[in-house]
This record gives sequence, C-alpha cells and structure tokens, in this order.
Amino acid sequence: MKEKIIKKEQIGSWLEGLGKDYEIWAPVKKKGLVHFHHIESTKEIHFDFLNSKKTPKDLFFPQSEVLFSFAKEEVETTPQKARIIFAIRPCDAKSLALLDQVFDSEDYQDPYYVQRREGTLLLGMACTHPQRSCFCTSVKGGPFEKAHLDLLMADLGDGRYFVEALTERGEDLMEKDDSLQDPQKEERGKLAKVKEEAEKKVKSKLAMEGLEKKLDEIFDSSFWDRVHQKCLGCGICTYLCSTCHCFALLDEKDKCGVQRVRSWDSCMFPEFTLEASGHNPRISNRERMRQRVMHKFNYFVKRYGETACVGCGRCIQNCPVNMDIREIIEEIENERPLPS
Amino acid sequence: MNDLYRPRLVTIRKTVIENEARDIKTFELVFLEQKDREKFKFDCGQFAMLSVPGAGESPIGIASSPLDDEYLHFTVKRYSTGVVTTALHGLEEESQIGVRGPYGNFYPLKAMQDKNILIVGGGFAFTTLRSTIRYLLHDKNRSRFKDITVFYGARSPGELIYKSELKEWEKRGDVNMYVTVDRGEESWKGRVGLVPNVLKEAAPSSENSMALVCGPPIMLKYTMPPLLDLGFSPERIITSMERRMSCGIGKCGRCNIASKFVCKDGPVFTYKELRDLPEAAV
Amino acid sequence: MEESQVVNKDSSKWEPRIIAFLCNWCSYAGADLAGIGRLQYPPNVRIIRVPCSGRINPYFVFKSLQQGVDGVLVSGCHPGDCHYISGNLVARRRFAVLKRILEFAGVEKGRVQFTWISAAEGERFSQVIKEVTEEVGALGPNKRFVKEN
Amino acid sequence: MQECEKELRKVAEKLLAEKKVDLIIGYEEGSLPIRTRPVFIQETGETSRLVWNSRCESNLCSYLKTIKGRVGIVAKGCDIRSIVGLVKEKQIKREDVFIIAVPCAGIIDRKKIEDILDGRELLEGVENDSQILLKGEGFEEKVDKDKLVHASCKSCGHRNPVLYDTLIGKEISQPEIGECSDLEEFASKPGDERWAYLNSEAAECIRCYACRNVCPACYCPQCFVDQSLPTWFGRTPHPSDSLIFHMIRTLHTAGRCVDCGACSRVCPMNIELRMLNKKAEKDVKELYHYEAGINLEELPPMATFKMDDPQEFIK
Repeated sequence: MKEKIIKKEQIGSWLEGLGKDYEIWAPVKKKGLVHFHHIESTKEIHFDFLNSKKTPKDLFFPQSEVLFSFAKEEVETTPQKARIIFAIRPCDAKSLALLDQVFDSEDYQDPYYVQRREGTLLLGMACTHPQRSCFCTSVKGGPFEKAHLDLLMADLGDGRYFVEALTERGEDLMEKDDSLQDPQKEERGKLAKVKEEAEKKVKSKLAMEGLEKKLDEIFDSSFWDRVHQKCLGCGICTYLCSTCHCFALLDEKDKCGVQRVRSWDSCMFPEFTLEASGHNPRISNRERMRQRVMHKFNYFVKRYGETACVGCGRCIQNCPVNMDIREIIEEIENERPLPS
Repeated sequence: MNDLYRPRLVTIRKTVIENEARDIKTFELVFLEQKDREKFKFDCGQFAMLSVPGAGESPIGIASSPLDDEYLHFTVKRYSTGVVTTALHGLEEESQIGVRGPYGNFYPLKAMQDKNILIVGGGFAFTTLRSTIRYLLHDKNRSRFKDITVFYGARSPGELIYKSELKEWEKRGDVNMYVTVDRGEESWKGRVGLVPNVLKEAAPSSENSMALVCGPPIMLKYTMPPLLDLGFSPERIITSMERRMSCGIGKCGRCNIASKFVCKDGPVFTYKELRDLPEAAV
Repeated sequence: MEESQVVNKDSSKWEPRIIAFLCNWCSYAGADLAGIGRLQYPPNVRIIRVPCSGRINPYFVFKSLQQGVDGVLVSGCHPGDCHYISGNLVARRRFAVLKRILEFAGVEKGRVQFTWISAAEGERFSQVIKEVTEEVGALGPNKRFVKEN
Repeated sequence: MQECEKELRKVAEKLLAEKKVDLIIGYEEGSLPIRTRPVFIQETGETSRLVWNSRCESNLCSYLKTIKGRVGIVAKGCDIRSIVGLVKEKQIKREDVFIIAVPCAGIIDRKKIEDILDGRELLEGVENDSQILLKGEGFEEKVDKDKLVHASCKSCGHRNPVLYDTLIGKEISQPEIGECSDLEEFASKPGDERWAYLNSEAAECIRCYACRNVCPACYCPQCFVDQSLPTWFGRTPHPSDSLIFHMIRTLHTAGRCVDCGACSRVCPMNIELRMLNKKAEKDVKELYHYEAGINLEELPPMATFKMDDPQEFIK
C-alpha cells in the first residue's frame, strides 16, 4: 500500500481538507486530561500525549446511550457522519477489534455499535513513547502494530511523519493531499530505527503462554483470597479499560418520559450479578476480582480465541491502590495448581 | 434494524395467582401484532425478556407450550427487591407490556424422542418444565415418547403451582405423577416428603431414559446423587440455570458461569457440562 | 412521588408547582384545619403526608427538584411538639445543613423552604402557602437538577 | 523520614512477633514511580516492606470496615480522625485497632506532579525532606514539596495524632490554620457561577464510585445510588444525577468527613468537589461547634440535637 511523508505543519491542512467529508476526532487536552474530542480546528489537537485517559472505545460504545424512548414509536437516529479518529494508538485500535467480536458477532449484531464502527476510519499514531506500565508486546500487539488501522503515522522525530496506508479507505485519505512526498531510503531507515527504539521501551514482558490453562487450574485457589484484599471494588479499572464492555439496560426517566438506556456496568460492582431474589452468585470482592481476571485471560480466550487485554496499562496507572495486573499475572504463573 | 433491544408489545389477557402466598402469578400474554407472534418461534426451555416501561426488563422462562400458538404464558415470582417482578405483579389485566426473545437454548426434545422421560421439578422452578410437559402430552406428540414420569414438589400444598393442570395430568393414564410437599397440612391427602427422597423411593428406571431437572439450588444438590445412583449418566441429566441478565443475547457480560453465558449457551445445560464449569457450584 | 410528575399543560401562563412534605401530626392537621375553615390559599401546592419531619430524607428534596418542581416546602411540628418527641429536632439539624449546601450549590434561596406549623395553625398554613407560592413564583421556573433530554 | 521508617518497621515487627495484632496495614512502594500502595502484612520478617513518606496517599481506614481480627494500622493525623469516627459510630472496636501514628506534614498530590510533567513520562522520583527530584527521559526537575502538597493537607489542623497506641518519631510543628480561603472565594461568587462550576465538574464523573469506596465514612451495606426499589436517582453519568450523588454523599458525611482528601486523590477524572465537603464541614462547625474525629466522647452532630439549635432558616 501507499506510503508518504508528511511534515508536522502539513497535518493541519491535510486534516482540515478531510474535515469536509469527515468529522475529525482527535486527542484534546482539557482540564489537564487528554481525551478524544470532536474538533473544529486542528489547533485543538494535543500531539504530545502518551495516551488518552479514557479509551476511545466510548466513541463506539458510549458510557450511556438512549436505545429508544417508550413515548415515541420509532427512535430518530440521526445518520452518523463519517468520522476519522486521528492519532488513535495501536493498542486502542486493537481493543476495537476485540469489541467487534462481541458486538458484531455472527448471531447478533449490535446496530448501535456496528453503525459507528463502519462509519469510522482509524488513523493510528504509532507509539514512540511506550510507558513503564505498557505491555502491548506481551498481548500480541506492539507500539507500531498496524492491525485494524486504516492508516498508521509515525513521528520520525524530525518534524516529519511517516504515513502508511493500510486499507483502501486509508489510501483514499492520503490521496486527498497531493503535496505529500514519497518516502526515500533515509526515511525508511529512520522509521525502522524509531520503531526499534519504541519496541525496546516496552520493558514489561509477560509470559502469557499457558495462562488460560493455569487459570482453569487455580479457580478455587486461596490465591484469590489474597489478591483481592487491597482492591476497593471501584469501577476505575473496568471503565478505563479499552476492552471492558459489560453493560446494563436501564429505564431512566426524565421530564419527557421513560427511555431505555444502555449504560456501562462493571463486574466489580456487587449489584452486577445481584438477582431479584437477593441471591448473588458473586458474593464478595474475591469472586468479582476473579471474574475480571478470568474474563480477560480465560473466558474471552475460550470464546473468541484472544486475550481481552491490549496491554495499554490504564488499569495500572489509574488504580487508586496501585493494583498491577502484570504482577497479578506473574503471581498466577507462579501459583501452584490445586491437587485435583 | 435498530430493534435488537426493542420489545414487542403484548397485552396481558389473563392473570392467575398460582400460590397461597400470592407472590407467584401466571401471565397470559397475546401479541398486539400477529406478525410478532409468528416471528416468536420458540422451543421448550427457552426464555424471553419481559419488559415493563419504567421498571426495566427481566428474563423469564416461557411456561406455555410451543403448540399453544394463541398466547404465551410466563409465571413470575414477585420479590420485594425485584423491580420488574414487583411492577409486573402490580399490573392489571389488559395492560400492555413488552416481550423480547425468545432467547437461549432449549431442552433436547429430539434426543428425547423414543425415550422414557423423567421430569423433576421443585417449587417455582417448574415453569419451563410445565411447558415441556404440555408439549410432550399433546396429542400430536405423546406417541413419540415412551414413559413419562413427573416428580414435582413444593414446600407446602399452597405453594404448588399449576394446580388444576397437576390434577388433569394425574387423571391421565399416560403419565406417572408424583406430586409431593415438604410439609403437609390437614387437608392434604397427597404425598409428603422431599423430592429427592420421593425420587429415591420410586426409583424410576434409567434404562433408555433422560431426566430434566429444575429446582432451587438445594434441591438440585440433593437430586443429582440419587439420579446418578439410579444409573442416569451426567450427559442424560438436563437442567436449567438462571442468572441476572440484561441483554439476553450474550453481550452484556453478566450472566456467565465461567466461560458460558447462561443466556446464550444456556439456560439448559447437561449436568456433565455444569460439573465441568468451576463457577456453577453444583 | 414518582407518579406526581409535575407538568404544566398550558404554558400560556406559568404557574409555580410546589411540593409540600407535611408531617402527619401537626402540619398536615394544620392544612386540614385550613381546609375545614375554608381558608383560601393558592392551588399550586401538592401535599405529601409523611409520618414526621424526621422522615424527610434529602433524597425527597433532590428528587422533587430533579423531576421539575419549582419549589419544595417541608413542614413539621414546632420544637417540643413532636409526636415522636425529637424527630423534628434531629431533622432540624439535617435541614440546616441541607439548606445551606443547596444554596451553596446555586439553588436559589427560597426554592426549598422549611417551616413549623402546628395542628392549630390553619390560618398560618394558608399564609405560609401564599408566601411560598409568591416567593417561588418570583424566582421563576426551577432549572436546577432538572433533566431535560 | 528514614528514621521514621526504621522505627515503624521495628514497631510492626514487634507487634506481630508478640502477637498483639493479627495483621499490619501499612504502605509499601508501588509498582510505578512515586507510587506507594497499601500492604497487608501478617508474617514477621516481611515488615521491611513497610515505608513511610509523603507519598503515602491512601487512607487505609477504609479497610478496617471489612477486616476481621486485631489490626495494627499505620495512620496519619487525618486517618486517625477517621478511626475515631468509625469507633464512635460503632463500626469498629477501639480495642481491635492498634494505631501506629505517624506525624504527617502533608501528602504529595500526584495530580500536581502530572501537571508539571505535562505529558512527559516520569521514570523515577527521588524524595528528600523538602524536595522531590523528578526524572524522565531527557529531563530532571527538582520541585519543592511545599508546592506539591495536597489541598486537604494545606488546611489540616491535625498533623499530629489525636489518638494513638504508639507514635512513630516525634510530634511536628502545627501551623495555624485560618479560614479556607478557596471556600470563601467560591462562596462569594454568584449562584449561577457556582452552579455552573459544580455541574461542569459533575459532568466529568464516570460513576466509578472510587470516591465512595475509598471513603472510611461510607460504609452503608448498600449505597443509595445502588438501591433499586425505589431507584432514587439515575445510574447513568448524567450531570444532574452525578451532582446529586456527590451532594448527597456530602450530606451523608457532614459532621463525619475529616477532609482526608482520599476521595479527590482517587478520582481518575480529577474532579474537584472538595468544596462541597469543606462547606459542610464549616457549617457543622459554625452551627454545632463540632469537628469530626477529635475525641471519642462527643456525640456525632447529625445524630443528636439541642433544644436551642439555630433555626433562623425556618420560616
């Protein structure tokens, strides 16, 4: 596919050109936090970010959305204008591919998600500065991973970006600007170098091999009694996770009437599994913590063949008590299975 | 296309209070639109989401038979902490509610053909079994199955549900009925004893047989050993599970027992499957 | 309370809608007395009877405002007269903090009001309702906490 | 500070060895730069994991609500006030808690460090008594700790413990605390402005409930926001519902909140609603002359009354 070189100062006009046909969503810093916002001007873009605080999954699967209103016969869905997400990280792009498995499964396609997904192009920004808490390379990702993107840009460190189209739609975007140069040998060399450097920075290496099986073996282990102790049972790790996708259907009332709303929910909350009878199959934090780990590294693997974790490290950075999933995985590896 | 989560409208044509405590009610529902009824093709053991605007949705097993094509039956127990069940019980006949489904898998009726069928139910968890019995006993079907034996128990006579049907079935010659209660009352002339004990005593043959078992966890726990003793292999013991659900289609993530979603991979599981699921606790 | 969604059908002239939580033993009886005495007071108020002003949970006040009422009045027995001895006295502390925090958050003074009305004060009841209705009316429609989608 | 740490480990070791406690709850170094985290120590020989520094940001008392047995807990001035509250409200027994008090001159606010870093990654933080050295790829920056102290600590009048079983180190000087100037300033703004500010903060809330779960004073078996019958308020992150959640939490903790600041430190969205708690704290003090968590004797103000309580607000 096509490759181009774009200067940093060209990005603005390129995106503004694309803005005629697309809504542009890009990292914007507000109140000290970087999130993906719909931008009016490319001046709003915050380029120097490690990663966004919240994941861009909420552009496809918002924290809360009205599915329909009971008062009206049909929901008026405003047709979604095609969108571009600019500078999405490869790890977050991968998370969308994992969510596709859930929301775009063979038997039931979630129309809300699928529509947004189809109408959105992903312009990836390679991660030249992976953080200490990153472990994407352990979960089949990488800072320059191209999978699931339409286009990947990489900062060459000299004010220029190497742009590679990965899909036809991505190629079309590149063709919209004819002032872009073709890359030469020198730039290719530079790209290889920044890529190598970035990959080296992903220091955490986790042995994921056999983790699924190991989890089967230690389901009833006292390991879970220990590991959950510090956990406060809040929803930060699940709500800031790029692959967590559990939700609740709720009836919410406002002045205009009743609406059925889909809203994120968290397996860390006791009410998540509380039944009307008062029975709760996951009675304590121990079971809930186990569910979270099992879902990511065992159940999801069994169902879809992949780990439901992209190694973005958000749960590690944001946990109020610094629970570290890497350490938990390591401990699991070292845990002796129960005698059967 | 955006109707994945949108319930179809039904009218509550009739309600029947099933028990003395008056907290179990059967709702007879008819679709407002005939095409919705035609689309709603289900098998015994499946469930649907019942929807009361403002309260929410709840997964309820379908209690009518697939051959009852005019209406749907749902038997719902009201819990003081259950938003939807409380709202449902508060509705009058002729009210409109929503139904979304059918969802989940179903009892293996094909595999049950030409076999002896053992049905074991307890308390209020008799609803999808009732659907099955109605189906099996239907004139069209009865001859396709061998002996049918039903064990059904409740805490007290007043807590037995589907009473008039139980009586009808008892009158029939082509089904062996064992109705029992944990505690009898003066007026109760029938059996007294826990379901597992009655089952042990009656000792139905496991020869060419399959067992469908549904009941409270405690009953399941004590029913499995005698069934195994009688020679039912774990693959031929079928049961149905329940969990809190929101979507009913395997997306919302809450009803899983280990890697299986009760809404999609279940609610019907063989005892063998459940034993292999660590979280099932059976 | 959920059902008592207060909606102005005819918006030609806006009229404030007020929810009054009255304790069963004093204030509700006071309202009753006002009724028996055929005392006139504005029809803008919807009364909800509660066993004691001590039963008033802050949720009631927030929920009322969220559902779009324009004013909330809470009334109990005078200090010393509580049927349950001290329900209103403990409540008084809660009300004091509630009122201050509401106003601190920008809920207009007068939007949420508290009063003591005894069973003998029918006249005072009608007077209070008149005043509260006027005051809330002067504030205009409530916009705080109201969910409009 | 290192002296304190040594002493702390010695005390903890002795408590465990003499079986005076079943468990020590303290802080250990975390897995990321400048982070510490809670640690539960049951075995002697493991107490060398314990640390004490100005990065020990958690209020560990929230664990006391659920942990059984006799617990030794490393507690700062504010944490101890939380313990006093929990004992007073009969959530824990005084004799079940062995308070290892650490005088605290203030906790570093990580969010202030994040602001300084402005998107750069911190690889190492080295702390001495007055400064912290922030190191990353291509930068090194020394910052005075004074500049990083958490807002709650700035207005803290209880750097030294009000109650303890053993004191680590010596008591430290306690500066005079005046009126909270931020609060005064905020209160003097027009109502619409205050409303707009609180709403915009609430609009950021993702309803993760970390603030509630970390709060020692929040111990209801089921929180009102999680109740289903009746469902009091919406469970989506609608600003109205979120603001009501935070305001009712303020009311529920009025006269009980010790302004330890844990709720604002755990917030992943950097929501700043401490103003509400400060306001309630001030009102309770003004109206009922009560300060939370100072002694075990005084009745909690919202659970009692006086005949002559102020009632000028009553019509």
